[in-house]
Order: sequence, then structure tokens, then C-alpha cells
Amino acid sequence: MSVEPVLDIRGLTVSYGSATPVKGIDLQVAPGEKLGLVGESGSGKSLTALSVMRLNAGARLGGEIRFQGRDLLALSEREMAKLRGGEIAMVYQDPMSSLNPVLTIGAQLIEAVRLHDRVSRQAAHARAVELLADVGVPYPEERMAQYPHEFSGGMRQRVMIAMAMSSRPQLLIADEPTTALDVTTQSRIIDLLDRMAAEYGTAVVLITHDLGIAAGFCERIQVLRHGRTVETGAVDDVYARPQDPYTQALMGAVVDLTIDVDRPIPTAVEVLERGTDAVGAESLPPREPGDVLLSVRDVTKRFRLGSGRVVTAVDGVSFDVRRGETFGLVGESGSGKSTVSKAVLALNPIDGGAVEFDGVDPHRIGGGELRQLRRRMQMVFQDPFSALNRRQTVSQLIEAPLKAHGIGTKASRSEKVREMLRLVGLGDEFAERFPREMSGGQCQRVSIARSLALEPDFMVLDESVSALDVSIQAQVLNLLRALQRELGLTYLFISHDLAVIRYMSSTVAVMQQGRIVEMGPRDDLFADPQHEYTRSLMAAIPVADPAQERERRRLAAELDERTGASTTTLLTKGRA
Amino acid sequence: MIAQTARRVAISIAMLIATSLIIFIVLRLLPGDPVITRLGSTPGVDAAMIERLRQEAGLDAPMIQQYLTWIGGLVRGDFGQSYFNQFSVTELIGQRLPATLELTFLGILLAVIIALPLGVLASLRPLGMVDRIVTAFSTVGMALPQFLIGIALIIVFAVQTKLLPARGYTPFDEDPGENLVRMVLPALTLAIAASPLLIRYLRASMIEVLDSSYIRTATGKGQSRWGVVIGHGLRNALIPSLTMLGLIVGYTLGGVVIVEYVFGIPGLGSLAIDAVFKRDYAVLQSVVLLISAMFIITTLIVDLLYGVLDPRLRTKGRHG
Amino acid sequence: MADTLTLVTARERATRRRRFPVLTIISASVLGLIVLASVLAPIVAPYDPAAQSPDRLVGLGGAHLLGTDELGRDLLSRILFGGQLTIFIALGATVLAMLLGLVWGMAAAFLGGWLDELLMRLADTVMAIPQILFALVFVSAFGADPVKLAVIVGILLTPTTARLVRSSVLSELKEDYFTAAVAFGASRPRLVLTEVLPNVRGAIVVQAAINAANAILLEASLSFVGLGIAPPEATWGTLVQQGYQKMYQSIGYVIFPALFIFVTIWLLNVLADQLGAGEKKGVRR
Amino acid sequence: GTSGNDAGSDGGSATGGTLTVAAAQGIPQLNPAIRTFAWEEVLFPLLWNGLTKTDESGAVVGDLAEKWEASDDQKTWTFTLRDGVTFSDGTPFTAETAKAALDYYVDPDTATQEKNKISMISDVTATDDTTLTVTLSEPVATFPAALVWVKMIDASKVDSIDKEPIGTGPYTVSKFTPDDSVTLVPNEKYFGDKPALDQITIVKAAESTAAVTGLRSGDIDVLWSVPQGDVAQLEAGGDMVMVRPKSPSQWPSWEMDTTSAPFNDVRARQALAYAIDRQAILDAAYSGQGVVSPTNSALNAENSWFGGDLIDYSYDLDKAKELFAQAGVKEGDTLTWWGVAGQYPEWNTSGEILQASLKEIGITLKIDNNDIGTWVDKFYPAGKSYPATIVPNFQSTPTEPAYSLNFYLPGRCECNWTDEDFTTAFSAAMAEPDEKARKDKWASVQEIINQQVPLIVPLQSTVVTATGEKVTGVWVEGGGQLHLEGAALQ
Ligand SMILES: Nc1ncnc2c1ncn2[C@@H]1O[C@H](COP(=O)(O)OP(=O)(O)OP(=O)(O)O)[C@@H](O)[C@H]1O
Ligand SMILES: Nc1ncnc2c1ncn2[C@@H]1O[C@H](COP(=O)(O)OP(=O)(O)OP(=O)(O)O)[C@@H](O)[C@H]1O
Ligand SMILES: [Mg+2]
Ligand SMILES: [Mg+2]
Repeated sequence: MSVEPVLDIRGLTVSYGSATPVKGIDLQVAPGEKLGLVGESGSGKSLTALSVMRLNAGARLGGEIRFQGRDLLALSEREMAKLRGGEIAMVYQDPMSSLNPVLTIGAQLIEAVRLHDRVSRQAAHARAVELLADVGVPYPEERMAQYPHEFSGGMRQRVMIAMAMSSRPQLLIADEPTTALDVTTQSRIIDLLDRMAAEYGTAVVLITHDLGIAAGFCERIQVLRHGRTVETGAVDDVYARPQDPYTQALMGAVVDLTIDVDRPIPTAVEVLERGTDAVGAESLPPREPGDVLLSVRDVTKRFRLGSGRVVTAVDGVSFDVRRGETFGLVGESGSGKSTVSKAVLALNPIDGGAVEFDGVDPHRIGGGELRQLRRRMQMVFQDPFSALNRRQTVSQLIEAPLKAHGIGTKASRSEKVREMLRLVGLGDEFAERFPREMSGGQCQRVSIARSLALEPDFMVLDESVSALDVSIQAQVLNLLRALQRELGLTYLFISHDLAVIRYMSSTVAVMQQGRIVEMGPRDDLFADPQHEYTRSLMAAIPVADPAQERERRRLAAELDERTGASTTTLLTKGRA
Repeated sequence: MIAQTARRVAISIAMLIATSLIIFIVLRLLPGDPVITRLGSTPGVDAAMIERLRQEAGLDAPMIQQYLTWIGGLVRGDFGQSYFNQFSVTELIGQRLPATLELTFLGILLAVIIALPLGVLASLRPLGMVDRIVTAFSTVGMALPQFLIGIALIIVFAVQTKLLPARGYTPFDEDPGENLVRMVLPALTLAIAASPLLIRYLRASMIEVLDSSYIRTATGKGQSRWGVVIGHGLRNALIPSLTMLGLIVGYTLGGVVIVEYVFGIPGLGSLAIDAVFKRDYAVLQSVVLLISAMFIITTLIVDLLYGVLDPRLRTKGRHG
Repeated sequence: MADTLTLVTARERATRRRRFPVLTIISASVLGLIVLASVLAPIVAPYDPAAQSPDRLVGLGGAHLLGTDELGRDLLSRILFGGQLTIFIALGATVLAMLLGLVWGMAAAFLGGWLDELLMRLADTVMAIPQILFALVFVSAFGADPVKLAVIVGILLTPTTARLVRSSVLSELKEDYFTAAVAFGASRPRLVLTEVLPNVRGAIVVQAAINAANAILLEASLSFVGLGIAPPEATWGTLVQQGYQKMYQSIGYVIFPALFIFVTIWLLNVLADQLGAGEKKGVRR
Repeated sequence: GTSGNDAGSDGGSATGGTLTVAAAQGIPQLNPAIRTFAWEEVLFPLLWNGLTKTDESGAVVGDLAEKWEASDDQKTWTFTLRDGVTFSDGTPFTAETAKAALDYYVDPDTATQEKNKISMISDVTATDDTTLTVTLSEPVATFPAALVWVKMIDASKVDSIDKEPIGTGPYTVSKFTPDDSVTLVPNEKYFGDKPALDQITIVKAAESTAAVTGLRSGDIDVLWSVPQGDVAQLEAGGDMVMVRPKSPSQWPSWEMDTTSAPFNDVRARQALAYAIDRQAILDAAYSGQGVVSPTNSALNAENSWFGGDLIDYSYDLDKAKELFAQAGVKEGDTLTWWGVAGQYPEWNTSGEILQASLKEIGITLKIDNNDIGTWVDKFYPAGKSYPATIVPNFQSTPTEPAYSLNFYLPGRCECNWTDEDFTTAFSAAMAEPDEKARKDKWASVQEIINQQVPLIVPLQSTVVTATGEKVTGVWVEGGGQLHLEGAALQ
């Protein structure tokens, strides 16, 4: 690195009380460079970024952070305030809550402009409109007077970027800027960042846990773990030849559209223990599809909102799930996936259509009969913490369904609990733990164990891995597939992640705005998607390979340009 | 929005009707009646005379009829007639309302003046020195019954130092200076009782707001600390605190009953207490209904205002 | 109003962790001491609270630690015995309010729909009527023995309790674990008793402490307007009222019972705060 | 006694100013005929005149009547009225007006406290503008005294009296807030000397301690019925004047139902009389402001009409126990004390003292304090049965025995006591024009009451009025009625 870096971090430590989550990180960014910061959850990515802004209140910072040669840790709060939003800007993970809900978009943009540029209100207004136009917000003049809640997530993130770019900063830190967004929006936001950075010559630090995104966007990548750097280097090198075993594991655990669906995913633990080559070798033979177990016909569900408006969340959905298969349901947030799953389990009444599970419609029966039927249909939820009663120990949690149905004796039940724990790969020592004493992945396993305790035929897995880290996600997906094989389970697998759906399902249905727009066997559907929406979903999925990902983004951008998709999508979303 | 407002107003009206029913029924549970109380121990009164007086007062009519008469009158703006003098209830309330309104208003104003800076200061550094002191002050304030606060203030400011009058009321239009001087202690009593709740609520919502991402955004923009705290923090924290203010109004309206009693202020509260003791149903039921209505209407206004102040509730957008 | 009293944020929770038990223990034990002294009044009180003597309205010290009242009765003994009644009323009212409030709030939360709306608007309606006036009318109607006072005060505290129970239950019903329990086929009683109730227990305990504080407050206010318990029995509120009338003759007569009221309510509030903070800290991530 | 120096009453040194007068109660309405509470009487000498009035010495003198004479049989009374009197609105006051007023008072539809004093009026005739003849159905030698509280109102305007009150007195109402305050200003049409003050404000100070505080801080000039406990201190302070009546004639009357067990037995009533520690009650409840009444008499021993061969009911629990036993009240029995909550703390203290005394002889006294509405409902109107219950109350009567002891007459006292001998003796005393003979007759009336104990009268209490140093010309009648008509501020 011959040029002087804009940002030069040496031996950064961050501690809270006695804990030191960041244990000495070195990091350099050259002017105009795009650096990717990756690593599992809790590895210290955000803390490092916040330290540069000095926004991590209450933390003790050690080491040295130099910005254009100035020691940031030595600056007064007033001087720091000048730098913030001026020379250094930041875009945060959560566009939904990063804008002040009671101020107009215009007011917030103008504030940002005027804080670093002593211009008149009119001039600031004009500049704000210009910025909005720059980040691709249509009708910017009109939008200035609107409030954040009138903007979609993608639009809000664009506003955040506009705000960050308002002062043409030397350095932009983007902390998971797309995590909360759906794939199509995500890829457009990344494009935008790219374009803006190029335009203003801004150096970017992109924090992400998505190796695909990092592959396409970054020039250099730095991998963190447990508050330390494990590896850093040019993207192409690191992706092609990961040096550190942890990086190797991380790369291996990624589920993308290129993964071999017939093999288990190598998990970090395994990789770290046994090396890359040793795992994921054994193949999973194709499954035999059975007769129809669940049949959903023309199911419609409407919600009456507080304002009296009616939302049709599910609109005439029909599909069949056959015994022993995994039926994948994919679609963006709000498309009605969860509503379908609740309809299937009769957890919510429906407004039309019928469900038939093994010849019985759960909506037509009630009381004891329904409770008996529920023994055979189980559900695993997205948020593993919320799905477990925080007052109960793991053994109580797993025992609860058995008790509810009066199954077994105390002794036999506790035997069953241990058996279930073993089945999901947890030791006996977990039996007396509370949910708060376990990690997300462990909680999700308990959740699965609880569902299995009643020995169901059928399980609904609603975004059961979305909240998990890549490596933990891999563990859970492997577990689910192993269980299906052993116990002959049938799954309704819901996700917004096409890659995960592809890996798990034999039949896939794509939902959009309450309807199934495309449905078919996995291989057919992924080989030759028919519906425009399916195609755009697929095109938006990043690939964890720098060269391929750059190519994908180029093609996707071309497609957008041709169809003008970006503008129209924004319009409909913003107005909804 | 309009539909929702209409619904909210309809609910408030239903609540008012329910309140009137509850009040009416509860009052009739009382032993004795205004006629007996009115007579005190006047000699030479026999059952026939009492019966005649009851008839005159309309107390012999069936309950339902009495209720309908009352409500019918209310609708026409006629609150009825006191059993104890020749004034209509409207006139009696007219005499008392200014004092109560003034007291409530000043009490809440003072409470806000006390609570706003303290709540904000406390929230800046949760569990810091300032916060601890403010929190301690607020727990102490909450543990003091209004009458004790009143007594303490009287002892300190009227008895010991003779700085302020201990009791009494002068109408504002008669002598504004005197009026305010006499209002200081009662309003302070109400404020000391009400401000802890406001402080705590404001503090909690400030802490929550200051912890939110958009505050980080504002700081990240380079806004100064106070610019963030006032321009973004307080602004947002005040909206949820508005709900609390609605409750405080109710609490304070309840509190004026005691405060008026302690400080000898001729307001609705003392009118109501007298009416309870005298069984002056006509006065009592209308006064209680009026106080309840003030509370219900305040809540209604707060709700509607909330919708106006919080842009998220303003439009019918589904993102709200 | 409980939710506002116990609103504690994430950052605060983190810092508070080590601190609260000490304060909890101190306030709980002082509170315990007051309760104990009152319960054991027959043993620990220096005099028969009803024994009149010619030493009327004497001040502090001497034979009577806190002085005497207008009939020469020992003030400390009266306060201790008065504590029994005050605590009985506060406790009775709290228990009643909790029971009624739980049923009311749970019913609203579980039944939902227009029944929920109805139950909650009813609570609002009762809350709209100034408590003290309501209490005044009730006491005038039914008289003021300890049981009746406890019932009246309990009823007045019910709507707030019901609101709190409803909102805490509703937030539980939104959690996936509840849906999960429905999905694995738990029966209604099981859902209520073993799934939801343990999770709202903390909020309920906090509300109970707040209710107890409010009960003492309300009873004292009632006594102050003269509608308290009948003599020679006296609650702290009655003693304050009587003492206030003799304020110029013996200032201690009003101050000491007032102090007991204040300290008890204060400790209850502190305790509620601590419990609330502890509650949130203990179970959420 | 009159407060300070006696300068005020003739208005010579009038300096104007506003006098603020407070009491624990408010004034609910302005019709003097139907007043219920003692405090309402403060307005009587200020706003209206009677045909007669009591002067500071207690003597009955003319007011609107310049002179009067009675027929020999004491049944026809002719009054000569003052000429040229007008009401504050300009309406002239004539004998016709007086007749209308008296007719209004005796109208069966008018529920008035004065009724038992004047119910024997059978005819009123206005002979000319200034001559009024009143015919009685039975002889009353003290009839002019009966008329003192019968205020001459304009009966035709009684329907608007609260809103447009008119009167012939020295002051007239400028503002009236029921139950809170009355503001008075001088009556331009008053026939006498112009009053000294520019304004009198009569306010309510429900909380007596706050009232004393107000008095101390000078916020209040006159406080009627100072809490007895505060008297000694206020007096010692030196910057305040206590005004007391010459001879106290306000008396606590504890009523019980004499028609039901156990108090239908005279021995039970006597037992109760013995069980009362009158001195302790006077000291503790009334802070010594008054005199004990060991003979249980409504008249205090200094009253010139006091007399007779009377039993001394001084505190004697042994006798009480014995008599109770004879009347069938055993150990372990319970009596109820039916008091008022929030007001009259002296009643409550009295009850507690009685409670302690009765406890010594094994009788429980349950103290039941209720709000005033519930309290009245228990025993009023006379004729209600309320067994084994003692109802504290008080009477503020003139020193004239006719109008204290008439409380015992049938239909008057809620004790429901009827006694032929008493009624006869009472009528005889009423009809006796000769003072010396009358004193003997009153003595025999007192003997009957003393023996029969229809009521308990533990003591006579003094209503103490406190005034600031600058206030002059205030005096108090025996029953506690406050006279402010001559008040002035120096
Ligand atoms: N305010 C804080 N107080 C104490 N510990 C903290 C605080 N903020 C973060 N930590 C701890 O520091 C560690 C690193 O957190 P950080 O937010 O940097 O992780 P991250 O890499 O950004 O993870 P994620 O992908 O989940 O955002 C975590 O273990 C976290 O628990
Ligand atoms: N209880 C409810 N009341 C009102 N609207 C609801 C309710 N539940 C869901 N909806 C609406 O129904 C639509 C579909 O929601 P659903 O939760 O089924 O979507 P989803 O596909 O599962 O989305 P996500 O990926 O975010 O979980 C959304 O517009 C949502 O706002
Ligand atoms: Mg992070
Ligand atoms: Mg969902």
C-alpha cells in the first residue's frame, strides 16, 4: 500500500466493563478503496465500525484510529461532531428505524446538508432534492415532504445513502446496509453504493455477513472472528484460496444457487475439526415421493386492519404436499407465506377454500379432535427465542406437548426428552437450561426437538433458519434433512432465500402478493423459471464467487436498464 | 382517519353515557336523601311533610324516570336544580368551574415545567448522578399523598415563614395578583404529586428514544449533543408522553378534590364533597359527570392529537 | 400506570444488573420490619393503644416515645396497632384488585374482539370517575369497617390492574411460544396457566406492589376527609387526620403517622421499581 | 363580652375596610326561616331584623318593634312598629309585611326551626301600618323572646331570596356562592347608622387547621367556633382576641330513643348519665372551654333560671353499673355511638372517653361515624326508633329556659320522650308573667328532666370566636351566635 490510507486502525480494542469484544484489530483503507468486513455474528464488525465514528457510547477504546493522519481518539467531542457526517459517513443496517419517524425526509436531509455546509435553507433544499434524485428516488421534490413511514425499506436506505453522501465524505462505513431488505432491493442498494462511491471517490467499508455480496462489491476483504482478524486480502485471492481454516469453513458453509443439493453442507465445526475435504463427501440419495398428505385448495385469508381497510394476505392459494417430500414456499416479505402456514395448521381461521390433511380438514373440526390432529402437524418458528417460553427449561419445553396430550409417565417423558435432545444433537446437559442460556442455533434445535416429541408426520418450518448465521444455518439444514430421512417426515419449508429453498425442497412454489405465481419440481423451476418475478428473484441472488458475482451484477444491471424495473418497483413500493 | 375519529368520538359518548349510569345508580345507594338532610333537625316535621317535599323535588318518581329526566335535561343543557337553594346546577357549576379549571391548569403547567427539564436531564446519563437524584426525588414525590404535600407546604410557607396564604381563593377577574398568590401552594401541591409520574415517563421514553437508531443517525450526521437531544430526542419522546399527560389530567382532576378541601378553594371538588354529604343528587351527579367528562374529553383530545402529531398515524399507509 | 413506572431500557438493564439486589433487600427488609412491628403490635407496643391517661398531647420522649394524643394514649402504640389495620386494608384491597383485575384483564385479552373493547372501555369509564369521590360515595353508602374499606379500595384499583394484565397478556399472546403451544395442541387452561401466567407473573407482582402503595394512599385520603375507620381503632390515615387537627398543640401527632405512610408507600414503590427492573433483566435477551 | 374596646358599634370611628369571617361550614342558602345549620345565623343580625332582638346583656329589646304590650292572659300581644323602614330594594316595611312574614313562618308547609317557639300563634292582624296584633292559642309570657330569631323577610319575595336577597338589616348581599362565601356590603336603605365596614366576606374554611393558620397569618379576621384545642395557644399568642359569650348556652345533647330498650327504662338513662366522665370530656374533647353539667341540665348553673332539687350525676361507675344491671343492660352488651365523620372531632373524642368508661363496667360502645347525610337519616324526623344507640348532637339555645327546655317537648326531641307532667309543668311556666313565680315553675320543670334524663347533657360548651387585634365590636350570644353588625376595623 503505497498511498497513505484514509483510515488506519492499529490494535483497536473495545471493552465494556470486563468484557473486551474487540481484542486488537488492524485495518487500513486506501482512498477510494472498497473493503469488505465479514465474519460471524458477534465477531466485532459493528463495534469496529462504530469506534471509527466514536458512536459506541459507554465503551472503552484502546489502540489507535487515524483518519487522514489525525488521531480520532484524541479529538474533542466537538471536533468529532464536525467529522461525523462530514468526512466520515455511515449507513446502518436497519433502514426502518434509522430515520426519525416524526420528521419529514426533507427536513432530515436538509439538516444533514446544513450541518456541514453553511448554505441558505433554499440552497440546502435544492441540494437535498438533487441528492434524492441522485440515489434514484423518483419525484424527489414531492417526496421531500413525506415521512419515513411513507417510504419502503429500500427507499429509506436510499435516503440514508443520500444523507451519508451529502457531504461527499472521504470514507463511508456501511454496516449491513441490506440485511433487512429483500434480495431484489438488496442488489439495487449495493449497486447504488457502488455508483455513489465511484462518483465521489469515497472509500467504503462494507460490513456484511453475506459472502456473496462482499464478493461482488469489494476489492479487498477482511475476515473477523472473536474480535480478531483471521484473514485479509484481495477478494479473488481469499475466495479462491482461503488460508485460514475458519475462512475455509465460512466459505464452505455458504448456501447459494451453485451448491450441490445432494450433499450435506460442510459446517464450520466440522471443517475446523476435520478440514475441508473430509466433510460433505457422502451423498444424500434422492427421496421417493409418496401420496398426497396435505392438500390446500383455494385458500383465501383477509385481515381487517384497525383503520377498517381489508388486506387480502392470501388470495386463492392451492397446492399439494406429498408424503416424505419437502415443499418449499418462497417469496418476499409480506407475500403471505406465514399466513398460508397458519392456515394449514388452523391457527387462524380462513375466509375461503379448504385444507385437507390426511383426509381431515382441520378447519372443520374443533376441540379435542383438533388437538389430536395437531399431534401430527407441528411447526418451527423463525425466531428461536420468541418461540420458546422463557420461563421453562429445555426439558419442560420439550415435555410440554407430551404433557398437553397426557402422553406417558413422568419417567417415560423424561426419557423421551433425552432422546429428542440427542436426536437434534444436544447433550443431556442442556436439559436444565433456560432459553436465555443458549445460542440461537441451540434454541432452534430445541424448538425442533419439541416439535418432534409428538412424533408428527408433518412439520411447517417457517423461516426456521433465516435468523441464523451461515455456519449455524448449515447445521440446522443438515439436521432437518437427516431427520426427514430417518423419520420419514414431510416438510412445508418456508423461506425468502431461494438458495436455501433450492437446497431443501423437492417441489417449490413462488408466492407474490398472496398468490402462487409459479410452482413446480425444483430442478425444472430453477433450470427454467417461467415467471418474471421468479426470474428477478433468482437474478438478484448474490453468488459467493467474486468473478461470477461481478458478472451476475453486470447482467442484472443490464436487465434493469432494459426494463426500467428499478424505477417501477420503487414507485409501487413507495406508494403502497 | 375520519372514520377512526368518528369511531373514537362515538366511543367517548358511549363512555359518557355509561359514566352517567354508574354515577346515577351509585348515588342512589346512599342512605338518606336530600330532603332529610335539608331539614336537619327542624322541629314539627312529620312523614307527610317529608313526602310532600320529596314529591316537590321529584324524588318520588321511579328511578328510570328520574334518570331520564336528568339525561333529558343534560341534553338540553339543563343540569337541574339544587335541592338546597334556588340556584340551578348550571349556575352553581358556573360559580365553581373557574377555580377548578385554573387550579388544574396551573397544576399541570407547573408539573410540566418541573418534569420536562428533570426528565430530560435524568435521561441523558441513565443511572448517573443526576438521574439518581431525579429518580429519588420522583419516588419520594410519588409516595406523598396530596393532602400530606398540602399540609407540608402550609406548614412551611404559611405557618413558619408566612410567605404565602394558607387558604382561600380570589377570582382572577377580581384581583389577578391575589388570585395567583393564593394559587401558588395548591397548584404546587398538585404539581408535586403529578410531576413524578411525568418525570418517570418522560425519562423512560427519552432513554428509549435516545437509544434508537435514528438518534445514532442524527449524531452520525454531525449534529451536536444538545441538537440531537432537543431536536430529535425530546421531539420524539414528547409524543408518547402526551398519553401520559392525558392520564395526568385525570389524576389531577381527581386530586383537586383533596386539594380544594385542604386549601379551601371553591371549586367543583368541594362542591362535590358538600353535595355528597348533603345528598344533593342533582348537584352531585352533574358535577361528577362533568369531571368525568373532562377526563374523557381530555383523553379523546390526546388520542386525536396523537394522531395529528405522530405522522405515522396520520395517513392510512400500511407501513404504520 | 405500572408500565410507565417500570420502563427500563436495554442500556439501563445492563448497568443496573449488579446494583438492584442490595436496594431490593434493604427496602424489602425495612418494609418487612414495619409489617412485622405492626403484626406483633400486641407484643412490641409499649402501651395498650386504647389506654387513656391524663398526659394529653405530650411531645416526644419521656414515658411515651412519640408522645401522646388528645386522650393521652401512647402514639407509638396507636401507630403500631394502626399499622395492622392499614396493612390489612392495603393487603385486602390488593388481593381483591389482583383477583378481579386478573380475571377482567385475562378475559379481555383472551376473548378479544368486541368483548375486549367493551371490557376495556368499561375500565376506562370507571377510571374516569375521580377515585376519591367514588370512594366517598361508597363509604357513605356502606360504612367504613376494615373489610368494607378494603373492598371499596380494591374495586377502585381493579380497572388499572385489569388494563395492565390485559396489555401484558396481549404482548405474550403475540409471542411465538404461545402460537407454538396452540400448535402442539395445548388446552385452554394449559395455555393460560402454564404458558402465559408464569410470564406475566413478574408484571403482576410489580403491579401488586404498586396497588398496595395506592391502597394506602387512597385509604389515607379517605380518612383525611373523615371517612376512615371507626374509633378507637385508627389507621395511619385516621391518625394523620386527627393529628392534623391538633397540629398546633403537638406537631408530632401529625408527623409520625404521616411518616409511616410515606415510608411504607415509598418503599413499596422502590420495591416495585426494583422488581420491575429485575423482571425485565432476568428474562429478556 | 365584646372584643377589644367597645368603639365600633356606633360607627363613630368607622374606618371602612373588609372583614373576612370564616367558619368550618359554608352558608348553603339565604332564607332565614328555613336555616338548618347554626352558622347560618351569622347572617341574621346583618341582613334582617326581627320584631325583637337580644342585646349584649342578654335582654330582649325592641328591633323593628319599638314597643309592645301583652293582654293580662298573655295571649294577645300588640306590637308598635318602627316607622319608615324599607327593605334594601326600596320596598317599605309595614305591619302588613310583618303579618305576611309571621304567616309564612307558621304556615304548615314551611319547615322552620322557629316553629316550636311560635306555633301557638293563632292569628296575626295588621291594624294599621305600624300596629301588629298577634293572638296566641295559649299563654306565653316570654313571647317577645320567641320572636328574636323570627326575621322579618318580605314573604312575597321568598322564592328568589337566594338570588336577589333583600333585607332591612345594616348590610346587604353583593355576592353569594352557596356553601362557600357570602359577600356583604352596607345597606344604603338601612334605618340605623351606616355600618362601619365597607365589606364583610363570610368564607368557608372546611379544614379547621387551615382556618387557624389563616387566622394566624392574618388572612382571616374573625374565626367563628375556633377548634377548642387551639384556644389556649391562640390566646397565649397575644395578638388575637378571644370573644366568648357571657354565659355559655350551647350544649351537647346526646339523644337516645326513649321508646325502645334499653333506654325506655329510666334507670338505663340514669346509668348512662352516671357513666359519663364529664370533666374528662370537657378537658379532652372541649379543651376545657365550657362548664360541666353534673346535674345533666341544659341550663348551666350560672343561668339565673337554673334551680330545683336536682340529682348530681357526677361520674360514678358503680352506680352506673348497678342501674344498668337493673335496667337489664348486662356486661358484654353493646351500645352504639352514632357519630358524624370528619366534622365535630369533639364528638368523637367524647365517644372515645365514654367508650373507655363503659368498657370498665363491661359494656361495649361501638363507635360508628358516618357522613352527615347517613347520620341524620338514622334518627330524623322525631319518631324513629333507634334502640341502644346514642346520638351525639348539640343545641345552641338562648339562655331563656323556655327556648332551651322546649327541646324536650314531644315531637321536638328525637329522643321521642313524652311525659305528661313535664308538658303540664312547661306550659305553666310559659304562661307565668311573674318572674319570681316563673323561676319556681322552671325549677320544677328542671327537676322532672333531671330525674327522667331524656337526654344526656354532659356540659355547656363555650363557642369561642377569635378575632384579630384590629377587629372591634364583635360579640357572641350565649348559644354561640356571632354578632358582626357592629364590627369595625381599626
Ligand atoms: N453495548 C455493548 N455492551 C456490551 N457488549 C457489547 C455491546 N455492544 C456489542 N457488544 C458485544 O460485542 C460483541 C461484538 O458485537 P458487534 O455488534 O460488533 O458484532 P457484529 O460482528 O456486528 O455482529 P452482528 O453480525 O450480529 O451484527 C458481541 O459479542 C456483543 O455482545
Ligand atoms: N394478524 C394480522 N393482522 C393484519 N394483517 C396481517 C396479519 N398477519 C399478516 N398480515 C398481513 O398479511 C400479509 C402477509 O403476511 P405474512 O406474515 O403471511 O407474510 P410473510 O410472507 O410470512 O412475510 P415475512 O417474510 O415477512 O414473514 C402482510 O401484508 C401482513 O401485513
Ligand atoms: Mg453488527
Ligand atoms: Mg412470515
